[in-house]
Amino acid sequence: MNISKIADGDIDILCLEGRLDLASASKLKEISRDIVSKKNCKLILNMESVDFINSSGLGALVSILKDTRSSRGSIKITNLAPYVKEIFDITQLSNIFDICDTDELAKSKFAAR
Amino acid sequence: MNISKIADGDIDILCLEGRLDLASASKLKEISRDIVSKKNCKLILNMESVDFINSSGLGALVSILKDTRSSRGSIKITNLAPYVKEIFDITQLSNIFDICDTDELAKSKFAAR
Amino acid sequence: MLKYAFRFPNEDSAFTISDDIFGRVIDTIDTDIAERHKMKLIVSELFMNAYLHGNNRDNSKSIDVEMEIDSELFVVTVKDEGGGIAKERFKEMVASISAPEDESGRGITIVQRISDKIQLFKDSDDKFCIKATKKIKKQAKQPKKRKKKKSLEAV
Amino acid sequence: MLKYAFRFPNEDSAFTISDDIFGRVIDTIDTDIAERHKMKLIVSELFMNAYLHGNNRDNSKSIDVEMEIDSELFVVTVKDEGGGIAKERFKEMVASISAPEDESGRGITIVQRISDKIQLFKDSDDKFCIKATKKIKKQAKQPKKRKKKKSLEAV
Ligand SMILES: Nc1ncnc2c1ncn2[C@@H]1O[C@H](COP(=O)(O)OP(=O)(O)O)[C@@H](O)[C@H]1O
Ligand SMILES: Nc1ncnc2c1ncn2[C@@H]1O[C@H](COP(=O)(O)OP(=O)(O)O)[C@@H](O)[C@H]1O
Repeated sequence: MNISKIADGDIDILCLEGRLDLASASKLKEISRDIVSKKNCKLILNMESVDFINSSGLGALVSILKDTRSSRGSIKITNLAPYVKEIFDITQLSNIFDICDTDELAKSKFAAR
Repeated sequence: MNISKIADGDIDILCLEGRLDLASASKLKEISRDIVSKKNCKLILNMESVDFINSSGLGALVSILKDTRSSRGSIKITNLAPYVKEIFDITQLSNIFDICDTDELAKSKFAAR
Repeated sequence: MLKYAFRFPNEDSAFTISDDIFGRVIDTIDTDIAERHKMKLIVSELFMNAYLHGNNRDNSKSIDVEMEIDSELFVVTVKDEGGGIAKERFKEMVASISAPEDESGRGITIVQRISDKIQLFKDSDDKFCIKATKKIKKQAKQPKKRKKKKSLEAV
Repeated sequence: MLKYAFRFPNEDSAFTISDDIFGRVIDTIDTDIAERHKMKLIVSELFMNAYLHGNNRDNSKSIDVEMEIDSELFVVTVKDEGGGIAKERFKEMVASISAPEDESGRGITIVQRISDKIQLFKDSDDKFCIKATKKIKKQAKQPKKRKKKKSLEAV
């Protein structure tokens, strides 16, 4: 998995590319650590280029979500391919993640808080 | 295998990229057909980006060599990775192919004919 | 019915490449990306469980993966050398979904929900087997037929 | 000693992905690119022969590929369901090199020259087996050790 990082004002965007599985889960958690430990962090995970996700990948996302919550931050997931979104639905994780179609939508939601 | 074609004066250069095996052998023969049927053709096969070759790939090269000969043309192979060159040596095909380090060298040899 | 049967050592380096290998096989199936993703996910979860739970990272053990494929069905059987899962426990696992905050425990439920049938059994060598069967959906709309040449273009 | 054992259907779609799959396994071996290319080449030639000659493109048949790997040896056995090669004929084949103008007939000679040992035999299921053994050269000069992280970077 490739992960690139963009800072946009007080929002951090991580663009994920490739497989989100056991091997990449730890990489993603490591890279997010600094961001999600900041108080009131705003994190966008752009998953447009994620072409595979399994339960370990979902586990990493849940772990990051919990970290954001404990620093009173907020996280949004964007640009999910329909077949990846389906796995969020099956596991009912769509209920706890804020999933937005685009980064723009996610940003406007952050702004409206 | 990706094959791209460059025309440089009366010299045609085919840049091969990827695996030269049974599947790509027919592709390469098809693409070379027009070039090698021209009288006195000068063909450079740049194999810098070939990372695998097997007996079917070698067979395709021999077939192209024979076609060039029958139209009184000439062919040079350039930029072989050492481990690919080794297979030419093992099969003694280094004896019948003109193998040059670079395209420039191949061109100057064509010019000197 | 095409049948692939792969035996991997229960080893880190094998685990690293396993999903990739299954993916290559599944990519030959003529269906859409969503269906293929589901098949890859089934094998990925079952293999990971065999590696981590069944064989408990013991690298003297091995994992067998059989994939049977025809135009309508995808059947995968993953075998490990561990004690298996009791049927009662399995029933409980698939009856409920993990709590949202759980970081693990979703593998089996996912497999159960995207498969049409799951069977647990021991084979004649006393290996623990999980067999998942999934109907393959026909592609909703086919992109313009590309006629022959397909294999050439894929070169 | 890591042991992989793969069974493929003798089918076009399986042939298309086979080299790729063997390549994934061979890429896990800690040696240089030239050595890995030779191992890939051995398996590629033997698999192609099993597919085309041994099983004669009959897609009801299957091909078995076993790879045994340790730090010093690479041993591959390819099995098909055909009549095999007579030992005398085999000896003749490897004794000479193809004429330069031949477009085929180089597979076995290549395998013989880059392997340290080749054995032909029938297994207990009467399958025709070719087993090639190759010593793995230690890397001549190692690029600066990258320490741990390697697996992470490869993600
Ligand atoms: N092949 C197996 N052998 C033994 N136990 C297993 C096997 N697969 C799964 N299990 C058990 O079922 C549990 C749930 O598995 P799963 O839903 O994949 O979640 P996770 O692997 O994250 O725990 C595992 O924790 C393990 O105890
Ligand atoms: N697995 C096999 N079963 C039966 N015959 C084989 C097998 N492998 C090779 N042969 C025979 O050996 C010959 C030489 O094989 P090879 O050197 O690979 O060249 P090619 O495949 O180009 O003919 C083949 O033409 C075939 O007759």
